[in-house]
Amino acid sequence: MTAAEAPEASTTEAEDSWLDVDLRWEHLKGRLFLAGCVAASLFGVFVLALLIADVLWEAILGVVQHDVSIRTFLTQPASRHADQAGFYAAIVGSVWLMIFTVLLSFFIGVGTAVYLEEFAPDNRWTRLIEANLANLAGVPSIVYGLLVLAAVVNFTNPLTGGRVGPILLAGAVALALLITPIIIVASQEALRGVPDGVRRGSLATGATRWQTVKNVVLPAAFPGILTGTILAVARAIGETAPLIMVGAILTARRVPEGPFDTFGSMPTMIYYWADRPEITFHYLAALGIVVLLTILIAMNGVAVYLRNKYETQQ
Amino acid sequence: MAETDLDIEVDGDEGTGDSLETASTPETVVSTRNLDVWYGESQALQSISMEVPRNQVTALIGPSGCGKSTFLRCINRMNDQIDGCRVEGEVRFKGKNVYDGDVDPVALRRKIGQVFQKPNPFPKSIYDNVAYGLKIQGKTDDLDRRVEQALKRAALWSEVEGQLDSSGLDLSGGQQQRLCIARAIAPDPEVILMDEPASALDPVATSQIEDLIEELAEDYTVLIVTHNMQQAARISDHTAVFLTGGVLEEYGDTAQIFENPDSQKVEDYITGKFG
Amino acid sequence: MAETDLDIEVDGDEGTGDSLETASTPETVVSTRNLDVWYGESQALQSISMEVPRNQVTALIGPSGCGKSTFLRCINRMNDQIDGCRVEGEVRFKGKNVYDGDVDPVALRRKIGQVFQKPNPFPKSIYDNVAYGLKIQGKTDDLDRRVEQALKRAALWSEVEGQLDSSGLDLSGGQQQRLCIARAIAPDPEVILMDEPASALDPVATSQIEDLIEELAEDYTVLIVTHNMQQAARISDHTAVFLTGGVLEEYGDTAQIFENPDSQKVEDYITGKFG
Amino acid sequence: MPREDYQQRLAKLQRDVVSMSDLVLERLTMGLEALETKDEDLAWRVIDGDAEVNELYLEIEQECVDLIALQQPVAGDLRLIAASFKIITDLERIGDLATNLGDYTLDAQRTEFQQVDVQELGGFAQEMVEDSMRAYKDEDVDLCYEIDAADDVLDDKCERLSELVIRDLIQETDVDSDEEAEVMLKEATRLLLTIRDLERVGDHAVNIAARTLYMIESDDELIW
Amino acid sequence: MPREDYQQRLAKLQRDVVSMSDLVLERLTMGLEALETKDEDLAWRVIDGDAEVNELYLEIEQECVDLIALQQPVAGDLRLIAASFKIITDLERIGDLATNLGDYTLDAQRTEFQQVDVQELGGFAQEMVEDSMRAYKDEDVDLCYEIDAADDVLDDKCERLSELVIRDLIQETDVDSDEEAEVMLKEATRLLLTIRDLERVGDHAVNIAARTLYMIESDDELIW
Amino acid sequence: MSYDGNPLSGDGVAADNRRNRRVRRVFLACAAVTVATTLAIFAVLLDNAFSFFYDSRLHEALLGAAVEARVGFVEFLTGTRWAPYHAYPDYGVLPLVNGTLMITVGAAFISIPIGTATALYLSEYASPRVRGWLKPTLEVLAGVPTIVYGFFAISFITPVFVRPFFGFFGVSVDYYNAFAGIVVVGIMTIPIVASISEDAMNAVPDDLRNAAYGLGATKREVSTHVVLPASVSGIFASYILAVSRAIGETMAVTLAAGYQSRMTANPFVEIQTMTAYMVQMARSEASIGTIEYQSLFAVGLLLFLMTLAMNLLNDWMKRRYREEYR
Ligand SMILES: Nc1ncnc2c1ncn2[C@@H]1O[C@H](COP(=O)(O)OP(=O)(O)OP(=O)(O)O)[C@@H](O)[C@H]1O
Ligand SMILES: Nc1ncnc2c1ncn2[C@@H]1O[C@H](COP(=O)(O)OP(=O)(O)OP(=O)(O)O)[C@@H](O)[C@H]1O
Ligand SMILES: [Mg+2]
Ligand SMILES: [Mg+2]
Ligand SMILES: O=P([O-])([O-])[O-]
Repeated sequence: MTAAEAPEASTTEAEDSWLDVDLRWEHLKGRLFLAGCVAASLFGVFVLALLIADVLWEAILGVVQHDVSIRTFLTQPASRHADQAGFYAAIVGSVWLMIFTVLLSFFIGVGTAVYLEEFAPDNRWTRLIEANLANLAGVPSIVYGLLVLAAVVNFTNPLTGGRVGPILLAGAVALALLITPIIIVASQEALRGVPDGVRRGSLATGATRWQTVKNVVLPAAFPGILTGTILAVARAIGETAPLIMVGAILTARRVPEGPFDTFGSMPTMIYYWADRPEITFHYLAALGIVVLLTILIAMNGVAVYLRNKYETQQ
Repeated sequence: MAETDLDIEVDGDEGTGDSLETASTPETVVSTRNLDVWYGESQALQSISMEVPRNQVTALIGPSGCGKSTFLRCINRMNDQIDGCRVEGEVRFKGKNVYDGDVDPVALRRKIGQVFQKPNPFPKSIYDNVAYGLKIQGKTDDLDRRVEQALKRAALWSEVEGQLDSSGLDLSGGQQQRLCIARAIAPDPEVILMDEPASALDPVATSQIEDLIEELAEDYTVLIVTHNMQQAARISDHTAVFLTGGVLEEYGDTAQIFENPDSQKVEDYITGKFG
Repeated sequence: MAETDLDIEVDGDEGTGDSLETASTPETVVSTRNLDVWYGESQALQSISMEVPRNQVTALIGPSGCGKSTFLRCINRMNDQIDGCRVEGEVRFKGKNVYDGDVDPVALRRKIGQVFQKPNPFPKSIYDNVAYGLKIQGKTDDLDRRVEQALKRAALWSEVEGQLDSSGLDLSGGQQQRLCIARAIAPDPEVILMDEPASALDPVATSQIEDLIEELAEDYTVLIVTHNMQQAARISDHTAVFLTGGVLEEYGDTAQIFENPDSQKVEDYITGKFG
Repeated sequence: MPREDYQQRLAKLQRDVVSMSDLVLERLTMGLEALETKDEDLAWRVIDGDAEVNELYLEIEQECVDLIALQQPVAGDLRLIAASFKIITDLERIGDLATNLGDYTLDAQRTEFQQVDVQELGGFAQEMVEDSMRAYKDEDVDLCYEIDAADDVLDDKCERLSELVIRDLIQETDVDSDEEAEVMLKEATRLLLTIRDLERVGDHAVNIAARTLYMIESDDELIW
Repeated sequence: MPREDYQQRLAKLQRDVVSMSDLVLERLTMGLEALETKDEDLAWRVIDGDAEVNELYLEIEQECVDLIALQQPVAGDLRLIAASFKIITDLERIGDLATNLGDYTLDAQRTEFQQVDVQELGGFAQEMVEDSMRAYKDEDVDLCYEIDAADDVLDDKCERLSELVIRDLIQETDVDSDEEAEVMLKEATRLLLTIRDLERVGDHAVNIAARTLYMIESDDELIW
Repeated sequence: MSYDGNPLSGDGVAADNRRNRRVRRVFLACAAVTVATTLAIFAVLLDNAFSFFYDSRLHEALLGAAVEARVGFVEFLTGTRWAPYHAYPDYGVLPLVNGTLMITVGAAFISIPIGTATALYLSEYASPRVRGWLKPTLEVLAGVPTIVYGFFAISFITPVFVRPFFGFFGVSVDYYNAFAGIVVVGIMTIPIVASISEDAMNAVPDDLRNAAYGLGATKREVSTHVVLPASVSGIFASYILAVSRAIGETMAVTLAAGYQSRMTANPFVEIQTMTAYMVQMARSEASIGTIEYQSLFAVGLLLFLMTLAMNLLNDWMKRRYREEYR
């Protein structure tokens, strides 16, 4: 890149007039600019490494210095006493939540996406639904909690006077409401990824809309929809605020026995521990985070695997 | 074919529109009469009357935006998919106005196949691609034979014979387009509509498709839109020249259009003096 | 032009490669010698030796994937942008090998303009589009006049004169492409590379671009890749036929290539018997 | 192979040109025979047959124009079409010359100048046309040059025969009457025109050969 | 207007054909003058000038082929090129006929048959060619038909002149010597051939008119 | 030959069409659920917030219940003291808004420059290999639950970074402090800015870059003259989304910034955001219907309206950049 320095005495007359441009200053600016961009990019990586190191460090500290037993942690419910406290009930609570969340959100999410992408006429109502979706996706999670708190948890049967209360299903509803827009958007993306030509090809063959969707579009979009759903559920599993609003039991001392039981969950448990002044609980929180992150990474791994398989197929 | 080319009779009366009372002579499969099409407020086609003869290749040419694709989409009512598209006048398929209330567009499309600009195989196996229309339409007896038949007609059989299970997307562009043609002809339609079927292909694949179109005309009525005047000249028996504003300026025997068009505007268009 | 066409001397010696010792005769602007290009392990060009004469239109034709675009990108080193692309041999611009270590590709590209397949105006005003190259190259004196000059040369001035401030994206496809040509010629390069500059345009816009290219050849050396054999025939003075495998099969006077090519393969390719 | 239909049309064009030449040659043979045998019927058939040649000519010409307009031929294909386009003009002209022979048959008594062997001359010219068409059909370069050489021979022959006619005419100045003289003169005129026509047949054969050479090798040596 | 260069080349083609016709006509005039004045120099100039015509002929033909190969002409453009392609053949042939006149000048004494007005005939034929080229240049349909009609007049004239020559020949049977007779006969032959040649010039003019008509109206009425 | 009757109808087709219509209705119902959700949010928040101001739910009021003003609108929106548990409670929401804005603005100063630069690096400079690991890494950063960031703030940012660093300059830093909240929220919104901006930059056609390269532009010139301006609306959309996320962010700020509502511009003291207050309230034992409890909904409604405004703005921006290069 040192054209301007003209290393050898010019040999031919053509070379004299050849590319008489001085670009040293330009190239210097370019290098500084690049350095800035690289530093910025590495900042995120650096922080992530710090974060993981910190969590692991605290977890190890807990195990090594404060005799937190991993076994107790994984098999026991929470307890007032740090040395007996475990994460088991929280894990089970989260798994239950996950199952009900998926059941509640998947079909509605995919159905809405299919309606919007495949059936909806291009009119005001459709545009309204679309705009509404964009908005729902940006509603803070805590607001969903608030909604479920008022509409479900505090729902009082006018006849019996019985209140629904902070049950697991309410938590699942909050999470489902939270991730339905995410599933819809991901499914829409996947459906849009199916080339329009394919649809027209099917319609022109004399297929109805539904035949087209069922036989051609959905099979092609399914891996994408699945990936999106897994990522959405992974998001749900780490959500804390809506569950707190719904009234999850912060100290999960008991494994929930069904959808109508009260419940605790991993993130609320972690919050509780992290917010306690006692240092030991702090380490428990770190251990809980390790478990939570492990599960999340596993789910992301599955999603990435699916996506890669899907992308190479296309 | 050369001989046929010399003998073709031009249907010289499509301009008048009056002789259409006795609409469908055995030779005419698709005919339109005073066809107007609007997109919202803007008119895309103006009073098109035209008769498409059976088992021949009819090419539609004209400058961009003159309504060629719109015309094609009217025939199998794919325009129904477009919001704000309004059709007036008649489009007759075998004598029946396809815009009559009792005509089901889905049924219509089972009689009129279509091939699109960009090859659009389904992300399924080659076999399933060709079998798709047959399955949808319930023609599932003798499926294997029909699939083979269609692939042979589309001049693709020899190239994919051993790999019917591999994905249609793994084929080259030209092969994909022939697969789409096989898919369109498998349920045995009577008319095949093609909207610039070779414009996304390289010259070699294009000339394979062109050959194929000429062969298809033995069994099917082919209507093809093309941007490429030379392509229309090469492969079609009849040519319809649309001009800007959605007007059918001239329709007739291809050789006549390219050697001695009646309309000066058409002459200017095909000799490139246009615009 | 007709007269010129009849008089053109074919540089008959580019095949031998030996006569290149005395590389830059005044007539040759760009020349390559034993140019090999690899993408990773696969070779895209094989030992191309060719001399591009000054102020003429040289067309590159050949089947898809034969390396036409690759060749073009070698000349202004746009291949540097592609990972895994490796170049061997010489590409000389005015006698200097552009792949020499002391050549700055940024500087090189200021001498060799380029126009792309799809019209790609910047999302800026028409004026800023044309002025962009001038600004980054520091040729900011007399900017208005230069911009006007470029637009006039690109046969666009009369159409955009009053609306230089409106966005370049508001123009039609053909106008956009002429805007891109104006942008390319504004900083006054010596060579203009065009990779299928009209393939995204309709016939009318295409023929305007073709006219423009013929006019540009009065001031610039134009190298144009085209899929459209007829286009090459229409507008070029010299034609290079690449064949699959990245081989330059024949290079010579356009009329000779299209009427009486030396190579049987070229004959087969241009008459469509290929493949 | 792509563009099959087009290739077939090109092949058919070449066949059509050859069959036109067959037709023309047949009429040339018939014309010569009519002259020889003074067969007026045959002469009329030759004359009437011209319509058929002309029709074929127009048809082939139309096909050439069609091919150019519709198929955008280049290189060898274009040279074939261009050659055919020109060759049929020559063939048509040869057909006209055959018609001339028919006309002469009708007008002439053909009693004088027995020593002038028009048949031999006709045979020679005819052979040249046959050769030229063979060269066209088989794309035979050598044959083209041979035909060019043969034309010199033909020209020689014609010149010698013309001289012979004139010498004959002079030697036989002792005519009985003005009428007889007139007949004889007309006869001589006709014979001279016949010779001239056959010479032209040879010229047209050379034209065909020249075109063929250009078609095959794009070598315009023989085209003047 | 798009394809400017192409349109210019078409216009130039038409101009070139017209200037070829000018050249040919000039040579025809010169040939006739040479015959009239027995100017051997002029005759030589006519004969040598054929090379120029042939060159122009080849050049225009090449341009036609170039245009077809490179520009894919259709419709009117194609008809113009096809017409030019054929017309130059006729012009070239007229050029050859002019050369013939030169040849006759060299061979002949042109002392006999003063009453046969070759000049008038030549002028008539020449005018036909001029008219045909005017029709081509101005795309004048009526003129084409006029030329066709004029050809009948020309043919008549030729027939009458031929008869005149023969009658003259018979009337002047009292020649002094064989040599003289031979000269006279040769003279007569040449004259007959001249008449024949001029008749052919007319035929070629009709060809040109026929082509022109086809070019303008794609009407093949006059093409036989 | 004439064609009698209608050749274009058939039983199979009719059945297919009926099924098509049924399925369509089911899917429409699904879509209706999403609309219902929004309506429900509005209804519930309004309904409950009404009782914060007027002592009875909106629907009860509409049904004729007595309406008695409890907290004035003006007091709520302009009051500078938020003390619901105090003996003399005050319901001025400004301290909470102040906390939220402090976090939001501060975080934007971190995430916008870093996120934009990262996006530029990813889309313009990074080789496929680097991109191949950098992008997923950033995605992980985005996927980390907020509670983990909260933990990170109190276990690392504050004790290891903020306190020693600013302590060195003599600044006293609370255990809970806004600065830690700003840092973690800034970090967690970097991926949002980076990823959406990068999408927008990738949407800029390569043709455009090549056009500039072809004119002899350097890489920096291409990035700053061509890519940035061309994707500007997408980039702004990412900023808005990041801000919106910061406003609604709950757990990280709750853990990092604390529970002490106050009007301050000092980032080193404990503050309370709107969301943190809501968490605090939900954890408290206040019973349904009390004014303290209903304040939850008043703050929630305000939060919702703020994010709604942001979302609408974002949606508008996004639409613009999606349309630019079709
Ligand atoms: N979906 C649509 N909505 C509104 N207007 C449309 C639509 N499709 C086409 N048009 C308009 O109708 C006219 C005809 O369009 P059409 O696509 O039929 O033209 P075309 O001849 O096929 O052009 P091209 O050669 O570019 O494909 C154009 O002016 C176009 O802008
Ligand atoms: N970026 C790339 N990476 C790897 N291989 C490439 C790349 N670009 C081109 N190739 C390969 O190099 C060969 C030549 O490609 P190139 O694009 O130069 O062909 P082309 O003649 O321009 O074709 P087309 O007419 O389709 O544009 C092809 O085999 C292609 O697959
Ligand atoms: Mg179209
Ligand atoms: Mg390319
Ligand atoms: O008209 P001719 O071919 O006999 O010169």
